[in-house]
Amino acid sequence: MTGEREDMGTIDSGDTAWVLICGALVLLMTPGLACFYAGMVRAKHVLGMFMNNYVAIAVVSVTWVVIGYSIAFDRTLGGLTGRLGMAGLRNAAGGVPGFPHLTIPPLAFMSFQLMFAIITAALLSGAVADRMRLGAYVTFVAVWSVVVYAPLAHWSFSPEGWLAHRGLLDFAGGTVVEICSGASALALALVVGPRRGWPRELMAPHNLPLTLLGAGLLWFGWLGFNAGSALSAGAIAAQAVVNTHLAGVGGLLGWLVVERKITGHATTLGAISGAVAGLVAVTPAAGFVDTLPALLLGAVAGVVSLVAVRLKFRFRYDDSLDVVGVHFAGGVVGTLFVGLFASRGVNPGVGHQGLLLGGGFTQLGIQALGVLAAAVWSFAMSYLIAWFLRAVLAVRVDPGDEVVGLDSTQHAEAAYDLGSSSGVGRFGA
Amino acid sequence: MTGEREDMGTIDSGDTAWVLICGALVLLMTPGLACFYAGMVRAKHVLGMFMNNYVAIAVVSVTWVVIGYSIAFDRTLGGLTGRLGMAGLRNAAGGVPGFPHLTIPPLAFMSFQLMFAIITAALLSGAVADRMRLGAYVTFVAVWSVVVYAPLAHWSFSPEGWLAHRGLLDFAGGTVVEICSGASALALALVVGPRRGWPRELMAPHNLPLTLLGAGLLWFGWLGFNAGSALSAGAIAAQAVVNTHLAGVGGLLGWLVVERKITGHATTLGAISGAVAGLVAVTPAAGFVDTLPALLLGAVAGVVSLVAVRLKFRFRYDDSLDVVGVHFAGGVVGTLFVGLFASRGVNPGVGHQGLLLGGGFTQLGIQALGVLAAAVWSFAMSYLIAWFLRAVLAVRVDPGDEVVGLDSTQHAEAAYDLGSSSGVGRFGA
Amino acid sequence: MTGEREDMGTIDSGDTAWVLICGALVLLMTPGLACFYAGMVRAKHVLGMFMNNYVAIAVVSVTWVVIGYSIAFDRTLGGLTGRLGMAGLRNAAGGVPGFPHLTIPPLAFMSFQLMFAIITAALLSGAVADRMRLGAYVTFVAVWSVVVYAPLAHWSFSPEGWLAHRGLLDFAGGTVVEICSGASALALALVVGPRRGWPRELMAPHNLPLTLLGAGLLWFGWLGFNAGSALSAGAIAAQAVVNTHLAGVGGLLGWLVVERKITGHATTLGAISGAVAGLVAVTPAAGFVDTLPALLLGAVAGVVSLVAVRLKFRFRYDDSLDVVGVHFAGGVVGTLFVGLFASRGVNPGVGHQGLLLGGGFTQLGIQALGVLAAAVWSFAMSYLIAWFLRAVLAVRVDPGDEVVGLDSTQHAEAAYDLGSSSGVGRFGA
Amino acid sequence: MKLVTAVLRPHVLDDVRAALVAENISGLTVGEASGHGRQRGHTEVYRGAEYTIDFLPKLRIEIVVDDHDVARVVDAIAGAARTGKIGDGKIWVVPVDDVVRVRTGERGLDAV
Amino acid sequence: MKLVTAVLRPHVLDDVRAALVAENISGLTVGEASGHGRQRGHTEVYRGAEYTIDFLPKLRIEIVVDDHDVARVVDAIAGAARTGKIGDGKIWVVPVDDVVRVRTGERGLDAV
Amino acid sequence: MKLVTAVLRPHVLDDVRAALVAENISGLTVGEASGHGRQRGHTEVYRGAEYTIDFLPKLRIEIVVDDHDVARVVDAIAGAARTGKIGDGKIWVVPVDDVVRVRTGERGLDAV
Ligand SMILES: Nc1ncnc2c1ncn2[C@@H]1O[C@H](COP(=O)(O)OP(=O)(O)O)[C@@H](O)[C@H]1O
Ligand SMILES: Nc1ncnc2c1ncn2[C@@H]1O[C@H](COP(=O)(O)OP(=O)(O)O)[C@@H](O)[C@H]1O
Ligand SMILES: Nc1ncnc2c1ncn2[C@@H]1O[C@H](COP(=O)(O)OP(=O)(O)O)[C@@H](O)[C@H]1O
Repeated sequence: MTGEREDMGTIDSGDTAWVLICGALVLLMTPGLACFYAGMVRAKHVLGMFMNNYVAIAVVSVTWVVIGYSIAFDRTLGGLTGRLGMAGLRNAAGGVPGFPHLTIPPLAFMSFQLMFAIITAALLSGAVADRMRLGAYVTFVAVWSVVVYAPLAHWSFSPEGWLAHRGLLDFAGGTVVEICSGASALALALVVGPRRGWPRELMAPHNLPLTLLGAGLLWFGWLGFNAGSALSAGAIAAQAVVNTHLAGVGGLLGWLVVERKITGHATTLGAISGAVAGLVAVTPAAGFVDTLPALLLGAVAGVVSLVAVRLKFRFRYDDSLDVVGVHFAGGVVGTLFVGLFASRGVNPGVGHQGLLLGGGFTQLGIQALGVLAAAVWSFAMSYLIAWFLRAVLAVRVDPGDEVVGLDSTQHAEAAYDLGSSSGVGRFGA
Repeated sequence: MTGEREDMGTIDSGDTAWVLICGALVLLMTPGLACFYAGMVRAKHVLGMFMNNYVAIAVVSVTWVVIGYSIAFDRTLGGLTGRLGMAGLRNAAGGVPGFPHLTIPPLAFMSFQLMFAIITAALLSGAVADRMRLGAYVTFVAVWSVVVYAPLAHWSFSPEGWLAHRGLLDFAGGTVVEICSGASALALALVVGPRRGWPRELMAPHNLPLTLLGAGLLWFGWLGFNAGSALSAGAIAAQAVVNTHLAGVGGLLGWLVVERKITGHATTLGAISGAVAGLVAVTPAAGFVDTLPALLLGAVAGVVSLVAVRLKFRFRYDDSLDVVGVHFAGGVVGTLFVGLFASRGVNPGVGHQGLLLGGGFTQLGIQALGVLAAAVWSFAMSYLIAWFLRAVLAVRVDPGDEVVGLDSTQHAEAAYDLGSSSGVGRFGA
Repeated sequence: MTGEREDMGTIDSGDTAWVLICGALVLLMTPGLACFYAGMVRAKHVLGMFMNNYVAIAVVSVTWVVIGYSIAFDRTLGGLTGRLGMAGLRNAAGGVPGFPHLTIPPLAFMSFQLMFAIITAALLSGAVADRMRLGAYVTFVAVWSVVVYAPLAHWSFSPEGWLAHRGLLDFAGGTVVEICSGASALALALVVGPRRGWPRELMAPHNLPLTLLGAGLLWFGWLGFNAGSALSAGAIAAQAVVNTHLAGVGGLLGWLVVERKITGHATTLGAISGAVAGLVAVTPAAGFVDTLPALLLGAVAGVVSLVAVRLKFRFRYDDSLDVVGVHFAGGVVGTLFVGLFASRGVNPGVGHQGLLLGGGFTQLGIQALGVLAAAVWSFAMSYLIAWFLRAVLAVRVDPGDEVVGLDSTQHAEAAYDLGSSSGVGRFGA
Repeated sequence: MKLVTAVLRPHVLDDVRAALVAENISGLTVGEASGHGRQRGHTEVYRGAEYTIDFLPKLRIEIVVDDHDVARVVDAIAGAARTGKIGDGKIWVVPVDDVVRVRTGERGLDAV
Repeated sequence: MKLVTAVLRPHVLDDVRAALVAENISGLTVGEASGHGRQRGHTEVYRGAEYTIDFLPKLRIEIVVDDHDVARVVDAIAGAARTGKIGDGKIWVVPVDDVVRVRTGERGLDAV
Repeated sequence: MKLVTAVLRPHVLDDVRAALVAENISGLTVGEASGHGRQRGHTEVYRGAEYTIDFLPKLRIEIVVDDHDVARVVDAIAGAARTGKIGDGKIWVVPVDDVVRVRTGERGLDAV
């Protein structure tokens, strides 16, 4: 402990506290996602899912520090990629190109952004649950984080990137996180192929309380994810908190209402799926739109996702835990929505008012370009990488192991051993 | 991302960071409560409990934004209710009437308060576990949040409300949150009626680890709940953190010691029930009393709650998860306690020193008035609403469904499907 | 609520917000640890483990407030112990001796430090899982927190303590928390003796998802644990966040890679055990070393721990959940590592550059002294206390109770009652 | 001696036990099971996809009884477990050659 | 009547049920079990310590059938459950004195 | 052939298996069960309310054996499972008509 506060000129302690704690919240999202996902798989594949999430934390942290951060945030090379001057975090403490007025230590920014890269990678595991080899997944994620994610982060998040430069408004990663994870997940799921028995067999969640708890942690973390992206603790952060929360609310309600109409039942998995869809959709919008539009956005995203998750049955790709249906669909909806409702009143950083606020089609056009660029780039590159991997190594576990379960065959563990102290042995009053 | 910090005059970034993160902590309390409660019900009703908590987040967020916030915090109408000038959050970003020296964005205040409204509503679900229809619960909560909660919040939390105006000291909601939830829960439980088989049948918790984890999240969130109510990050917030924690500690010890004396066993459910009782009791007191009184308050509340939860068996109301015994009892104890130990040394906002600090009976009288007003108002109004609902729609699920379980009959889901990978199949060494 | 921000001269709201929220994160680590540990024991001892963790929160909070804090942080008596001038927190709000430039309320410091004392005590429960009597554990922890922990905290954490005074660099508790818990755990495990049936019987974790979730909460909390120790929200805190995270990453990877080489399997318990080992090791180093050394440190600690946890089988002490192998080993590695890589560039508070940064052996020598002092003190004193307790009261539960399980025999509860809604009854598609 | 095995709805256990106690039968062993028969399963919905659960939770009770108690025991169980709705379950009776009480080594009727 | 009990691999349930339906048998009771035999268990690793799990997860199916259905039922189960690898399991047949349908009180063949 | 069913305390499994291996019996099937008998249950306390748990956790072991092995098997189990305290459990023996090894289709004694 030092007991003294260092003075770094422009560093604001409140902003720093805010971004640091928001970074911690985003870190927590990955264990939260692990619970969310692991609860949805069958009891024999639980640890496989946890493993994919925890190794994503590790692998992406390394690639980000070694090179990803530099690609994403060093000075630009034609708007397409950052240079390699901050590889290994060289010079990273000195400042962030394009952010001259940063009031937080550059390392706080670096680690906040690292947490984004981690969760985006971890999301992919949902699409290939219960069948992908750990080695293949790790290799994919390592390459993908450098080749796919980091450049896209440069485009949208670095003020010098070509999309940001054209005026793309992506507050916390509608393109970089949501569309990217969704499109990459689709590519990966296509290359890896469906789970044995899908879609004939019942593959019901094995532990919904775990999933529901995970959703709670995600919601909590998402407040930091979006509002931390203000990079300061002020009115924009407050607006982002409100918008984020309300979009989650809208998504929850949107999904539930429609689900009940269609199936006659309101399910808890539906409720939180809708909430997550709303949170996804508000990610690009949180600091740019007003309160009620955020609520509306959430509701729209909830309904769209409910429809989108059904597409896998029609088009026969086994996106096991609906990364495409939730993150791709939600990301597209949210990114476009900014073009409708972006408001200079909310955020002076908005270049053109949204279409419905009288700003014309300019911003919507830019947003559509961002959607397209992110989707095509992420899908095509991920497909390529996955396809290449499948050509050179086994991407799936042995079919027999898939039947027995990843936990015992791949990880030599069992998720549960509730023994005779659970259930049986407890009859009576 | 903006990368620049907006300058809003009196906004303090440290205070803003504090209140925003505290708001996030309070949000997390509701999923925490869901775990806490869901672990206590039987395995067939788990998702029903989660559902009630998650929809409470959604429903109350909507009513709060639409009208509740305005009722609670707009300029007063005779001290009884706020006006409707901030309905739909119109003008809400401009300031909060009665808080001229606010150093945080008004939206941060609004959303911090929203989280309070949510958790108070979610608490009610514990009283009607395992039997109330989702539709009826949603309707009740929606109406209640506007008609019962918001006015009471005005009375106690808005400096213009009649209780606050008379000098009621309620730091973070002893009346608004605890007494209100407890009294409303009692009314609701009376109208809805007991669970089938209660109290004859064993209705043991199905998953205490989930409950214990939930308690941990509650404790964590409560630090934000109480200390965030300082609305700034300074000495009062620090005192509130210390007091909150120590009251939890006192409650845990108080319950355990007495429980062990009575039953011969110290139980984990008892430990955390006591802790929660202590946290409840310190809610009105956290920023007004000194450290050791807070510890004492917790211990008293722990013991009082232990006794109070047994009352339901005597008076035959099925307050299933003890909202009355913990929140009502704890809220009353804590609110009165402020009248004994309120200290101007701790908080210059204290008008009259507590009785035991030589301030005479003035403050205690005001506190008793607050208790009475909150209890009567919450109980009577909630009873009325619930009674009216029972008259016009079904408030309980079909009795057969209650036997089979809410999860499969209402939500078409199963909480667990641990299949053959748990327990069985794992004998041997 | 007060709505106004108190002005306390040197108090910085951003620093205060940071330390308060970090304190909350550290508090959350104990429930996180409870999950982490409880998932690892067998299904019949789950609540016993939770109980030990939650009572540690309560007991240590009381001893800390009553006397521990004063011993640790009041003005020194010859560098060996603090005086008793702040017993019962008298004068505690006035300042912290040795920290003249503190920019946070002293109570914030006090409670941040309290959370450290709690988690250190809670860690001990892992060494004596499934067999120690609650009463004996409570007594031990109470005495130990005053007699062992508080003086050691004075030595290393108070600038007036003899180790700190000699220049020991222990950013967040490599000696005070990690070595102390590890060495004390070893002493306790030796005195209490092994679990019945150990090591012959399979004692596999009963709920790894719970353990994995707990690890996620620990990781999250650790960011606050280490970076909060900067006591301000600035560049050092940011560096500590980055270092902490990367050391966790390094530990995860280090363990996994070696484990896979040895056993042929990469396990999830291995992954998070490695991560925790890395987090342990970086605890003394987080604010003193640069980024890449932190990553390296984590990897080293992961591998060392993997080896160290096997020692118990060779030396036949039943350190049930590997407190020694993870915390002692990691703490030693990390504390020494500071002597190699401490950097004045990272933290001006560093007296001597580390050996590998050209600073010679001075710092390494001081660190080694710190390791030795902490290890010997903690082990010897804990052994003494435990030995004395064993002489005067029963430290173990009845052997029959150990077979049946702590949950039903000691706590009169059952962790799970999943009844017929789990697994069975869910065949079919 | 006979072994009476009954597959019943989960929630009747208390009533069945009471009925058996009334017949002076106190020893029994219970386990969980899933049953398939004429009773229809239920539907579950996960993210809009509906699944039919064909197997329903049942209890499986085993009681070893003396030959001339069989009728009474079977009637007691059936009486207590009957709801009259499809899915009440089955009881079957199997001949037993011998029974041992582990604690004492007693055999036959003494062991029950 | 006979009671056919089969201890099988967990994942064959769907196939076995289909095979039984083809034989017009729809009633059955299933439970979880653990089996030990010639099939080798697997190894688990916890913090570097390796443990051998000797028991493997199995399903246990019970069907009460008419005497002259026994052969068909046994063959149907065995056919559907066979993988040819060690560990496929066993089927055994036990005589049944009587069967009762709880719902109606019907006895014997009518109750099946 | 006979089916030997034993309902025992959970923690004796290892010893019972060892005893059976000593008798050259390696195949067996185990499941979880709850037992009610003379052994008294325990009390649980939830927020001050006390509940009596009447059923105790037991293991249920099934072994199909050749007729002339029955006595040895029963003795081996009883010997290994005996603690002498109330609640040790029961063993019963039922006649078996036929046994099939699913993997090979072998019948009778060869299938065991
Ligand atoms: N032939 C059978 N053999 C074994 N168990 C059976 C058989 N038929 C039914 N069962 C069991 O009895 C339960 C109830 O049977 P079902 O046909 O649904 O209703 P009911 O007994 O009222 O006619 C089933 O769920 C199953 O567990
Ligand atoms: N004598 C027996 N009595 C009861 N169950 C048995 C017996 N022998 C084997 N089993 C059951 O059958 C399963 C398969 O037996 P195993 O010897 O592994 O393979 P296989 O049946 O292919 O020869 C075992 O796991 C066990 O559940
Ligand atoms: N008549 C019976 N039929 C089936 N199982 C029985 C019967 N009597 C006892 N059991 C089983 O045996 C177990 C032990 O019986 P109990 O009477 O408690 O002790 P003991 O066998 O030592 O006399 C019971 O828990 C129950 O599972």
